[in-house]
Amino acid sequence: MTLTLLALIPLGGAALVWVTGRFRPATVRVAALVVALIQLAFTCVLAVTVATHTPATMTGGLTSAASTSFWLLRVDGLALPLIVLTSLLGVIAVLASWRVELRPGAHFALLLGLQAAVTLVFLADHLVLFYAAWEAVLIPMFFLIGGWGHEGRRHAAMKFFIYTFAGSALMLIGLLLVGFTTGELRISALSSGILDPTLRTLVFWLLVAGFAVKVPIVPFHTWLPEAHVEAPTAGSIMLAGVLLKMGGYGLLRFALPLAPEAAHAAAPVFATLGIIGIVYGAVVALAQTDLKRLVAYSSIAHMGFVVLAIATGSPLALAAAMLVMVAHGLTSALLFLLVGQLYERTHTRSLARLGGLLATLPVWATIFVFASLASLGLPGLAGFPGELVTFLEGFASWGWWMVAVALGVVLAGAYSLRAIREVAQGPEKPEWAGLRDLDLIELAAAVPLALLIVVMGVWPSVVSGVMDPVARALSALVGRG
Amino acid sequence: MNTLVLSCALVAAGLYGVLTRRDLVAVLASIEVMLGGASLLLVAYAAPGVATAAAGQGYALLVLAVGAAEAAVGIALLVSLIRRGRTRSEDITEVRG
Amino acid sequence: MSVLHEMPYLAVLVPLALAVVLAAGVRFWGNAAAWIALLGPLTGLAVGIASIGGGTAGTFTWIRVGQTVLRLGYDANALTVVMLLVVGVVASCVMVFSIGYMHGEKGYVRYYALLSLFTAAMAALVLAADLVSLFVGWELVGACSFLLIGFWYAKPSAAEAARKAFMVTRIGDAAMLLGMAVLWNATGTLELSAVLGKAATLAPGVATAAAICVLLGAVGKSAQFPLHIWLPDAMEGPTPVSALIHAATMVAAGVFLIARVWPLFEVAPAARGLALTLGTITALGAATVALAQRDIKKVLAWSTISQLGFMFAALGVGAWPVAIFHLVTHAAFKALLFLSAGSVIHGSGTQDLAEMGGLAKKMPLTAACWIAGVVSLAGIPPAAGFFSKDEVVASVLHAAPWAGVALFAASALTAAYAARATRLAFFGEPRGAKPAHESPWTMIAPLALLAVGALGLGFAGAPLAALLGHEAEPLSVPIAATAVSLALVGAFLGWRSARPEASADPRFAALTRAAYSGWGVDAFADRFVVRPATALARMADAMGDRLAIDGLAEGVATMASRVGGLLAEIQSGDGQWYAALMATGVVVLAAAAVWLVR
Amino acid sequence: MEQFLPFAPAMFGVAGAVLAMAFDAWESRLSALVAAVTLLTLGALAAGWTAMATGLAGQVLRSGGTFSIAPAVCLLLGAVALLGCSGSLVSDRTGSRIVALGALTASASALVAASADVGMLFLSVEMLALCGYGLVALGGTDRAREAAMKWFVQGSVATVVFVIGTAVLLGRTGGSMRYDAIAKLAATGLDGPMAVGFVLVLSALAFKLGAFPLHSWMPDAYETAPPAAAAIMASAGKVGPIAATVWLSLAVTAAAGERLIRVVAILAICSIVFGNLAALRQNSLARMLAYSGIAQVGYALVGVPMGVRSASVLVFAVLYGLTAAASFILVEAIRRFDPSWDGTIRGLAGLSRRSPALAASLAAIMFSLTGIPLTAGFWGKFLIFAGASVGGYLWLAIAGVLGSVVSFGYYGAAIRSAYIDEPQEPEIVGSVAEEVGPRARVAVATVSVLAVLIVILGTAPMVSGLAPVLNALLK
Amino acid sequence: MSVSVTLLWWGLAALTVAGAVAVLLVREMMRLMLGLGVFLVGIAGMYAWYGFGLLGVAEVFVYVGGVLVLFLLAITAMGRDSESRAIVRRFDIGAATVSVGLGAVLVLALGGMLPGTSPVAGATVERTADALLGTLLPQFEIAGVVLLVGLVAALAIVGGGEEK
Repeated sequence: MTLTLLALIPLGGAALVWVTGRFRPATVRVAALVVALIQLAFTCVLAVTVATHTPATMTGGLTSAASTSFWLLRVDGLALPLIVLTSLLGVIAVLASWRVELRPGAHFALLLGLQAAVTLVFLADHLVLFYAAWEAVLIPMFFLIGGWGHEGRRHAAMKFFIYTFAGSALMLIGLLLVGFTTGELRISALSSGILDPTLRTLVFWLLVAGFAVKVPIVPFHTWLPEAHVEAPTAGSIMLAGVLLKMGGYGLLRFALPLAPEAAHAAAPVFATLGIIGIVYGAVVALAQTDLKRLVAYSSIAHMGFVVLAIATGSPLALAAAMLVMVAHGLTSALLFLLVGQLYERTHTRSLARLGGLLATLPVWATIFVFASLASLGLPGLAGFPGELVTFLEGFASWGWWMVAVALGVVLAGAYSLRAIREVAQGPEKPEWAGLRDLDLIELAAAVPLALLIVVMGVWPSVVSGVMDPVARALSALVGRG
Repeated sequence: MNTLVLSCALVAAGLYGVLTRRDLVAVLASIEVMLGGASLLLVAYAAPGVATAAAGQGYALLVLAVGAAEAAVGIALLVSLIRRGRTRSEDITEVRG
Repeated sequence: MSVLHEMPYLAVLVPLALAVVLAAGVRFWGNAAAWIALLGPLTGLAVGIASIGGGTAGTFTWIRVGQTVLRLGYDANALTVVMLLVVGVVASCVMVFSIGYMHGEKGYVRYYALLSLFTAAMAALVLAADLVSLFVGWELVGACSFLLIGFWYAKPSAAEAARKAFMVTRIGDAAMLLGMAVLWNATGTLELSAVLGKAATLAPGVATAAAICVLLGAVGKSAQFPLHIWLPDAMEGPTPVSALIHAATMVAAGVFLIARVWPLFEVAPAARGLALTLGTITALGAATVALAQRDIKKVLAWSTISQLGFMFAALGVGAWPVAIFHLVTHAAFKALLFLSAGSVIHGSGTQDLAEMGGLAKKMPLTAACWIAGVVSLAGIPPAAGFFSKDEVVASVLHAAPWAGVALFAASALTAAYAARATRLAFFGEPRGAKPAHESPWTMIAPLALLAVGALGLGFAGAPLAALLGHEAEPLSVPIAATAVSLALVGAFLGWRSARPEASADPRFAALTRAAYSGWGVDAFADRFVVRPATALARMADAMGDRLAIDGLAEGVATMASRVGGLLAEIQSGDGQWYAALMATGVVVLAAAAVWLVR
Repeated sequence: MEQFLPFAPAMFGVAGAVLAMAFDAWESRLSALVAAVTLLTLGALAAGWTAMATGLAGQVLRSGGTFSIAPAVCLLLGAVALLGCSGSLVSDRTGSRIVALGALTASASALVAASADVGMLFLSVEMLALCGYGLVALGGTDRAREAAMKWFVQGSVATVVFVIGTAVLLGRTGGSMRYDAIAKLAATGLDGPMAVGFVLVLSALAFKLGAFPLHSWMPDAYETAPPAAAAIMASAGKVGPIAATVWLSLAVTAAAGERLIRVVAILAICSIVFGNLAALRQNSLARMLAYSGIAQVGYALVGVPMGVRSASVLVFAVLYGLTAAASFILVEAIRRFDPSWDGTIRGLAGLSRRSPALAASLAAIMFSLTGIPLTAGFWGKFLIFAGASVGGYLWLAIAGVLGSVVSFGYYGAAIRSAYIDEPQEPEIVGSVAEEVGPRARVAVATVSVLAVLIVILGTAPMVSGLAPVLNALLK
Repeated sequence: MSVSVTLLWWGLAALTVAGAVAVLLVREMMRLMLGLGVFLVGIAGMYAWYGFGLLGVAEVFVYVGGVLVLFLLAITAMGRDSESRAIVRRFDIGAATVSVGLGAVLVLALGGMLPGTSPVAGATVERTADALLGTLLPQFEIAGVVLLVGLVAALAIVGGGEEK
């Protein structure tokens, strides 16, 4: 019941908000905020309950023995951090779109609907439910990009939908093969032995097709920058913050357990792609002239760490994958939030036109510098633990290839510092004189993220601890435990 | 064998007419040729066995009836086109793409 | 006191807390900020004193998955104590000095917040009992240096310098990450006690690799050739910052690091050799460059690089206690020199030697302190610099004569540029545009304190060595004599060759220009690293991402709709063609059927 | 007597048509409409009742169990389509004739679905065809008559093909052409003539379905026919032939036809590729829907070779029929709502602001046609592809899902126009919509109800599960 | 089987083929209709030859007496502009290939299943009537419905032609 509520609160909230939007447009955002906060509080309570309980899992939904329902839910160390992240970013997204004038009812309803769908992806314990939620995520995102996006939104919305749909369509075939050859549709019951050995490699790659696009793994990433640049702020926050995590989650939840030996065999490929992603993403980010595009490519680089960690597959590395995912969820969300707030004021994201904002918008720029430093993996901030551990563990498996990753680390510094240099530092520009600095609502959105980034950096075990048992079990499967 | 060849030939010939004649009237006529050939085959197959013969004739009658109905509809269409002065197949190539 | 002894990490937490407090009230504290911030280094100092003769160590669990654990640990051992004292003293002096120097600056509180943060990070670095927390401190001091160099963010040159400093050091940091990975892979832990304990048992290849990676990290941080290019630019920051970060503490962290992990280098001769070579090259090369500088801070910056070179050379021959000794004395006299320079700049409003001159009359106290520093730098007895540098040269000469000779030359050059700068700044005719004035007591007092250190610390050599568990080599008279005489000669030449006008001696114009530009290392890096990288990035974006990868994705879509258009052409509107099409279909299907059941 | 029970449902429909014609004589279209709708609904109920009372098995028409579902659905869809388009059916002069032929189409399709005998199949398919020609011609325009004529020519060729097939099967089975007789014969092994006979009949069905390359009539017909007619032909008119294809294929291939059935796979892949790609470039909404219909038929055929699993095809057919009917009623509704609409997809721009209800229904329908979860369309494709991927036709399943991906290129384009695009000219429509409003009301209401139904059908199984169908698939 | 019967078959075959060829090639509509009539008669003869007298008679009545008349009406409605335009022939070869292909495939496929070569007295009127009112009764009824539909459709088409 609890878990069902977890999925239904934002859903019901969406309906409520939409109705409110028809009659009292002014109060919509408040309603949305209230719903999101309730969800967050509820999630936190749940998280504490589950995390302190051993084993750290909880099942829910219509689980009566006789029922043939697809509505089976389950939370474990793998899903929990991501669910919390989702609820958190849900609140942030609502705050980020506080000033949406255009059809606010629909906008907030879509946001909450998106949140519900993503939460359900992480909650689902039934293949069909999982896939349904997975695709359902596309719908609100499609409308968010298309309805509230920027100039190129027509194309971006379609591209986002079709590109990711292409991946998940193949994934569907993989899931169908799993479900209908084994006759087992409960995700938690999908153990490594269950799938016919002759099918495993095929299924593995079919599933990976879906996840690789979502992560995204280079070279299946080109939908991301476009979607990000065109999406409204809240959309970008959810997209970078949680949607990309669905890919990593899928790899850990399905690809590894179902076809361990295939995963083991494919590990070098993934490591290579991960490393390529780290370096390539950073290199391309370095060349961007659009601030939002730059952040988007930095996301690609960071998700490269996730892929690399998963390929490494040791318990610590898998925990690191989760650390990087959560950390990136916080950091990129903060960065996109800031970029959005900046765009509201300057109506440009061009690095060439920005500059000197430390003088113009001191508070904003300070937080921006902080976020950029976090994004380059500064120790003491969220990015560091996961990337460090990935690095350490990766060396054990991939040896001196990690030199390339080290290069990526340097380049991460390069693009982050470039962003700081072009945006925050430099002489104050008369063009931007007299812009108003962040107000309370905007601070309320940014500051919690900043604080959490510090917390994650200092006390990563809050996440890795929850992940611990799952990580050990998984890496035992892929034979690196 | 002969009948088989004959009816198949008739069908083929009718088809050729349908595909090549320009006057819609001729096209419809060619259709009748095809249909005739086909029902001839039906009859020829049904004829031998005493049991099948009756059923065959029955079916043939039904086919005949249906064919007539079709012909009626076809000619109705034809007339409705002729009224608009479109009597040849190249007059009706408007709907495309 | 016992609290400080039991909880040395207070040296980190207190300044950190202060930094947060200051940052929180950035609009509110005003001039009180300095005194609040001062508590930080003083705590560090207190912890250092409290931990003399054995401090406490401990760990916190950071990440635990299964059996594998990453711990954050602290350990107030002798070396740490020394560094804590250095950091505490210098930081306190700088903070006090800044009261006057930064007075009325926009961002006064921010300045002190960053200084406190730096103090905390530095303390964390030196207190670290494992490579993780060491690296944390290591990166954070780098970040603070970035933020402080870019303190005047509106100034493009400052912003560029800050970025450059962070980027160049980050190259070293990446290498250091690799070293950590190697060690983690080889020993399964990053706790220094354990790692160093196992150091002897490491495969030579592994040990060398790890040592070299760590060394590269140190090279980046301590501005050794070829990663030294960031330090001169870093002078864009406020002068007190240069004194604290870019002379006394952070740049010395490399030396500290190598000394801290010495057992590793013990088993990695190749790494030692590399350290010696780089150190020597740097010591000599930087000294020549310093000779040609016109900006007083640049002179000091290159001098710092050169002196750090001395330390690396000492490390290279295994004399790490000596290196630490020189680190301490250098911290004293170089901080002194920087602060004096700061005072000069404050007083005369310029930092171009060509526009100074004759300041000794206007700013006698500053001049006195400066001269004390210069004497110590040049290695004239009985100043502190003499003893430490003598020990360095002696030990190097003993192990690697060629390097020793080079260092002799370097020390001579040191004396030369010191003398030159002194003459240009304080003697001869006043060339300054506006009248200079002496600085307030808040600036002079720290100078005095440091001057005492610069002159007197020479006698701290023996106790220091004892503290570090070694015995200091006795002063070898011949070497000392050679060094001193060389220094005097150098000083004399430097004094004579000092010419105020911008253009150097025409006979050596080209040479001077080359030296002035740091022998073109910077230009080289720019042409062969920075620009290619940028070009590559642009190409990867344009050709790779937009054209190739995205082009492929988009191309598939366009192709599909093109083909769709062609297929729609099939619907030509000719009914007979449709009939033909379908008849063909029937024929094909029938044929297929016959074939399938054949 | 009991053998005539299976007729009852269809006969209700025919009676409705007759009544409609009668009322037409008195120019009272409303009563004609009401009569037809009522009787079709009654027919559907009757079919449902025969489904309840299993075991009622006529000689040549079957009823009971799944055999009654399809006919019921045909009749019901017919009723819904007529109801949805009642606006124009009542106002236009030819309304009652459309009603009559529509009711006949539904009945014919019901007979097609219920046929258990090739001869009966032949007759009902011809009936369906004749209705179609009439309905298209009722578009009243030159384009409509032209399309009808072309369709008639192709249809006659199909008839001939069917007759030849019948002849062969008759000769083979000796008198009786009932499916069970054919199955008995097929069990003894398929030879060339038998195969050809089957394939010829199959081709005739494929022509009714509009599978590539026997599809050419569909775009013309759907585009030029009155929306009501298109709605019926695309929904009711498809469900019957799909069901018939399943039954016939089962009869022929259940025993020995695994290889032979690959001809269906060929048809399926061709239709999927052609339909999806050709639809990408369409401007007219109706024509786009027609092309996409070719692809949808392809998906349905993917399920046919699954033998016992092909029950999932019926589920697909029903859900698709529902969505297709909704989509063409939507076309009608938009026409009613905004007479200035030129029928193009681009012309939908700004619909979301002019009529949120219509736009939302459009989104639901298009997502359902794409097969996105939470809509009815998903379950159909889900079951089909599940069956195919485990039934040894993995490549077909993959082709199918990729086809669905492509299909969003045009379905999504419609949604995009309705929600994202800005209308070219400033909307004067507001006022027009006011006075058109009342006439559009029924259509809009019907579409909205159908859209809601689509979503409910899409979401409910998440909770209820699909136990029966899944068990069929999992075994 | 006697020679005369065989000759009769060949005669009828010649008749139908002649008619078919006329339908294919003749330009002038009236002559074409004549050809069609000949063809239909020939077919009817074939039915009779196979002993399906009833069928033959029906064929003559329905087609020659009904359909053909409709054709003639249509032609008269059409006027005489038909052969004024030159006959352009497109994709003859293609059409020929398809047609021949269809015929060939059928012949080859059905080669193993030869139709009867001689008339039998099986299909007497009584038997046929029994069949139609017995096993084929449902079909018989539906055929009636089909005719009704044809009527309605024709009405709809012709009547619906006016507006717009």
